[in-house]
Amino acid sequence: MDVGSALYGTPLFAQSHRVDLTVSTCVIWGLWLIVGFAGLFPGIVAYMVWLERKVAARFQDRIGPNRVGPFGLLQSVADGLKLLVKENIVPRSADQVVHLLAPVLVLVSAFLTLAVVPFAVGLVPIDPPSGLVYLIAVSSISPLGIFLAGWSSHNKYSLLGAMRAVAQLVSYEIPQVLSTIPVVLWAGSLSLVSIFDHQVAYGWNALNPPGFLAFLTFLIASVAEVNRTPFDLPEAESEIVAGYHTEYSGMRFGLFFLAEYLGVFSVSCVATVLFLGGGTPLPFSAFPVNLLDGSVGSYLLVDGILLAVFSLKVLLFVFAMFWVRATLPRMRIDRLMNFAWKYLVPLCILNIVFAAIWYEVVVRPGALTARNWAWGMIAAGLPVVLGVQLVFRANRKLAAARAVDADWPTVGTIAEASR
Amino acid sequence: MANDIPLSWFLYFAAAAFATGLVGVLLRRNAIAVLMAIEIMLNAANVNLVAFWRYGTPAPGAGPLPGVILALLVITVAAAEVAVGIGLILLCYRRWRAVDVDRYETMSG
Amino acid sequence: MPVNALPMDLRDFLRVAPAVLLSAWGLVVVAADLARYRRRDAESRRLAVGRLTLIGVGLALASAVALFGIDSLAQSDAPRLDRLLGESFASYFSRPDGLIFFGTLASGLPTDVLNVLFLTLLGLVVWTSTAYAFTDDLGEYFALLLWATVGMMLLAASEELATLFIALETMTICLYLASAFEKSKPRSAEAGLKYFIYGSVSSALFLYGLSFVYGLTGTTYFDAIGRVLGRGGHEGLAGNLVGGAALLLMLVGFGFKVAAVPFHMWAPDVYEGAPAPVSAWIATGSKVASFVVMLKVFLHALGPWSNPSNELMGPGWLGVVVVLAAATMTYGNLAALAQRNYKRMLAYSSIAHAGYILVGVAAASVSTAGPEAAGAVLYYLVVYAFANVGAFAVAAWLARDRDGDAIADLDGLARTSPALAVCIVVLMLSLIGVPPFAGFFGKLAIFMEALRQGPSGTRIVLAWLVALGLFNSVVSAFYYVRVLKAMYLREAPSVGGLQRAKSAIAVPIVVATVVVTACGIVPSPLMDLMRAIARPMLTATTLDATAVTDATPAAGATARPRPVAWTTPSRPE
Amino acid sequence: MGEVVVARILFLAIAALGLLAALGTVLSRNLVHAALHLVGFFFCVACLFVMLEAEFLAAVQVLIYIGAVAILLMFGIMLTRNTRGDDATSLSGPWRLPGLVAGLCLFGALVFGINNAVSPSGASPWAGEAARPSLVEREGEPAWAAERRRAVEDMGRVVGEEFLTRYAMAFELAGLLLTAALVGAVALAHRDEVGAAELPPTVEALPADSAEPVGTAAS
Repeated sequence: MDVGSALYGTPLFAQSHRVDLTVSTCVIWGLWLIVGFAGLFPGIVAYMVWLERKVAARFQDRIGPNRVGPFGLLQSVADGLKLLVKENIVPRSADQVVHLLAPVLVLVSAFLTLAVVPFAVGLVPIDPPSGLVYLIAVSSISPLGIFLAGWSSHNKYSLLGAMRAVAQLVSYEIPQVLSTIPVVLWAGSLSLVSIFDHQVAYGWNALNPPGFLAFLTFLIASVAEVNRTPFDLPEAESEIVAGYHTEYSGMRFGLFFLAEYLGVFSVSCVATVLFLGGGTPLPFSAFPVNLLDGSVGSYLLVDGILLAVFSLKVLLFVFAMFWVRATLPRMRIDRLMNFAWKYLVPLCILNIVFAAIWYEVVVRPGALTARNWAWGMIAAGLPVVLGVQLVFRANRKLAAARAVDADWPTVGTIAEASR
Repeated sequence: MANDIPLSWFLYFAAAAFATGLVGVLLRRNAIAVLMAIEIMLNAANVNLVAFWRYGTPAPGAGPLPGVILALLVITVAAAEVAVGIGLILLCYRRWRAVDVDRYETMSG
Repeated sequence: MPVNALPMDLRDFLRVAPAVLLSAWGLVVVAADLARYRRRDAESRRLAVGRLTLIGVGLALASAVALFGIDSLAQSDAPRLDRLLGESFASYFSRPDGLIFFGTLASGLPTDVLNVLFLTLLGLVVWTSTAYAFTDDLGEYFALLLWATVGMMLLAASEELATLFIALETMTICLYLASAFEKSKPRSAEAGLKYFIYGSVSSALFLYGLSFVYGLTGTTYFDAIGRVLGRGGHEGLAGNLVGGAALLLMLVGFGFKVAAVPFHMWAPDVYEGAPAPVSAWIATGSKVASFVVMLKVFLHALGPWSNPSNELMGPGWLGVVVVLAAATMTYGNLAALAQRNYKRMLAYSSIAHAGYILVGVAAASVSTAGPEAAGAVLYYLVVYAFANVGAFAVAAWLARDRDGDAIADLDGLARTSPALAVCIVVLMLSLIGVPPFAGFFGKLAIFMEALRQGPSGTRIVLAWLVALGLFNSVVSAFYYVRVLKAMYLREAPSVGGLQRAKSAIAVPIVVATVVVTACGIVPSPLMDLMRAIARPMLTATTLDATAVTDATPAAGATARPRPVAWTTPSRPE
Repeated sequence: MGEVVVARILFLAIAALGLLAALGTVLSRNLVHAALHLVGFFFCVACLFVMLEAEFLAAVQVLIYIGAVAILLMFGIMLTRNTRGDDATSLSGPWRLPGLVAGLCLFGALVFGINNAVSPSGASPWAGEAARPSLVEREGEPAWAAERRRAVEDMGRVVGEEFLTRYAMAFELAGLLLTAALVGAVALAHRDEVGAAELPPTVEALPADSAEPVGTAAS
């Protein structure tokens, strides 16, 4: 049974007290499934790949794909066709079923994440009251798929890559989740729609000190979650061939590929919704949303604006990720783990306290006023700065106290050998 | 919805899963497999708890969702139990190079 | 959306101060060990960490004693408490229901007494742990002991199934881990894994039974369960098969925790394999807590199902418990006869003691004395716990000097350490149940309760059970005397005998001896105290306004508190 | 009416899949396959939670069981090089039949009990057409009905309220339990560099092919 259809099927009945099962709901959901999940998002992914190649080429003073179609625009189509018709080679000693299941799991996880993202007003597939928990839950399926991919390939590089990947994903999931807590605290709800509404009323979440810190940690953790440079250790070509997808080819590799770019897209969407006010173009105004008057025209107008701005913001994130990829080298695995556990997690935990200060000063009074906002910036900003200082200084002190990181013996031996 | 899925269906499912888990515990000798079977049993109990919460009439003063709270606590406990279990299994594996429950027989009497 | 939470009384946290202190202190110990003591040599590090832990235990003990003082003042001399604490606190502490956190936890004298007991025992166990080197992860080890104790204290105080479950798991998970801490010995790891597997299977069974109890009654509060069951039909097991299954499953769960036959398989291996102090803590603390909560669950919540039909072997849990008790004490004693290993012998003897205590549980449910009958069980538990802590300190001694635990290693101890040998004799005599030591009075009280009960249907069988218990006591004399024989009648080995005991070993033995002797010579104060706390412990009822306002209109009539277990439900005559 | 039938069919499908997955966990020789089946079982249980209108719990179930417990189990399997379907991981032969019979008996007894159970709290028996209490707001409904409606509609919030008031101590204890498990498991599983060298290499000889990478199919 397909995992996706199970999860999509059940809420129909579960939420029977909230969603009435009329024909129109079914049609809308069917459209979402077909257009969004089968057509639109893969298309977006295809053009993200094209964009990445173009951007990376610019960074490297090249031109990038330019042969297929104008500006190489049809390159993605050609790539897709190539993946589809390529021979699908599965190692004889691989575990056949699991080998197929693994990329599907990863892809499903990336797809399901998008199901709760409010792209615009009313433009959200489902809005469960515990949407954020759902989001975290479905995104936690992907490590499993990666693990299975590594194991089922029966190849030591695959397994190495998978183990690294899972360690990394599980570690960075913690700061990722912790950094959303301030947002939940301010909005008072786990529903992404409520979080969007809160930002319409109180300004974008990234524009206050604790929110900014949370935004940064969320971004870093998200980049690690989708295995992008500089956190692409699981598939480090120069060390472990290609990690968990060493033994994948043809469309199965294509699925991983799709999942990775879809992951980039979905974390960009989530970051936009959680921290950058979704599709609102201005940080402290309810601009397009207040135009809603119930008529279909206003609805279309508002959603058009929201969707356009939303796409722009997402594009910004996506571009930032390409930029990072073109600029930064890969991290070392021990530093990667250290960074998650010794910097990001303590910062996030401290940040929850700072977020509480912001809540008390700005959100609790009931409406955003300039005076409260200014006070909040001071009362929450100072602790944030101090907290960051504290964490970095404490880490530097700890690192100075211990020359060799004993948790990773290989690194230790290298360091000792060079001494 | 006047007529819904009967409560007993959930209970049957839980009972079957519980029995399966118990069979697994009794028959499997691999410690990790036993751990998995225990997880099945805990999950069966969780289904029971949530079904009773949704269908039952609470006694006075029971609170809005005792069954769900209990299920959440069980999930917590299960996570802790697996962490502890894997730690202990690793410890034993280093001694015996096996995770077979029968093979640990330093003590008897 | 408005927050719709019930208003919480933050003073409730004061009443669990010992638990809060202890859990925080666990972190302190881990941090201190990591940061400060890591670089010291093994010996001084062990002593330092142990001392630090003892300070924490002392603080918690002080808070528990203070709470005990306040609570007893609130009962005896309320005006004085008024003057001491001020009006609001005094009235808070002298609330009649004795429940905190919306009825999920009990507080008041019973909890205070048990907390003091746990903390005293924990102090002795921690002290014993410093006697010899068995682990390098000292901070973690002591922290786990402390956290296990937090679990025990809250388990003994829980009045509600969710709290009970999580406290039970906290206690046992800490103990699983602690029993595998002797990394240099394979059998310790084996003990940990066995304990873990048996324990988690039993808690899964327990949980499944618990889910049915929740389903049948619609509530998780002991008191409310008791009321619902008391109101319903009186068929017990026969009329409600799933209720019977639930009872059996819960009984299995508790049976595992207290090591009752046939759920005892783990106990000998774990007691033998785990480090001696951990075995001591499993045998005493965990057993006391499990029995206390078993009393609560079975007498308070499930009391109406004890023997509703007034026949022992009719529907109801009484018959099952009686059979369990008989099997447990007989098997434990007979198996102990064959043991040459001291810790293993203690394991089987503790199984046997679980049997005696189960007799007490069975007796208390039908006793004419009402809840006070459970006082005998509590008295027995206290005495048993102290005697066992002392006995396991001897095991630590053996492990330190002989690196083993055969009874033969005790040879000639009377010559080398005569004073401690006398103490061990006292402990063994008390475990046998020889007057004038406290073990005798414990057994006496339990057997008296078993004989003093009303319904004629159960009287004969319980009398037989008592006779079996007496016979078993005689049997048990044989294996305890083997220890005495080794100490007094054998020659000490010329080399490698037991060295002089340091305070870490001597103090627990001496303290245990003093307690056992004192409670034996003057049994009545402790007995009276235990009887006094048994009633509030087993009849704690929510008087909270919230519960009453929550009640459905129709249920208003049943919300009145009424003693459950001991009003024999009106039977169809 | 049609809706109800769909719900029931869906339930039956999910339950059947869940039970098959549970059986697969217990019966499959290969431990990774067993773990995969276990994931399927967890997922089916999560679906049942959704059908019971506890979607928050379902999300938590997926998050903890699939996202954490399954991964942890996988790590355990890998670190003990235990994927191969040797006889240590399979059911013990002669006990297979009696074990299955015992399981069936237990199931039969439980089903019999569930069929005949009468809840002392509510009047209704468990078997048959037990309709779940309505969530539609009505006049004069008992207090618990309103409470439950709120709990179903916004479970995350109500769970939070309960955990911070009524179950405050249980919540704190859960935190303590996780801390203790973490601290203890790390202390136990941490390999001491000195200690490892002193250990005897193995109690019994390693299987000859154990030098291979750990990932091994059962084929």
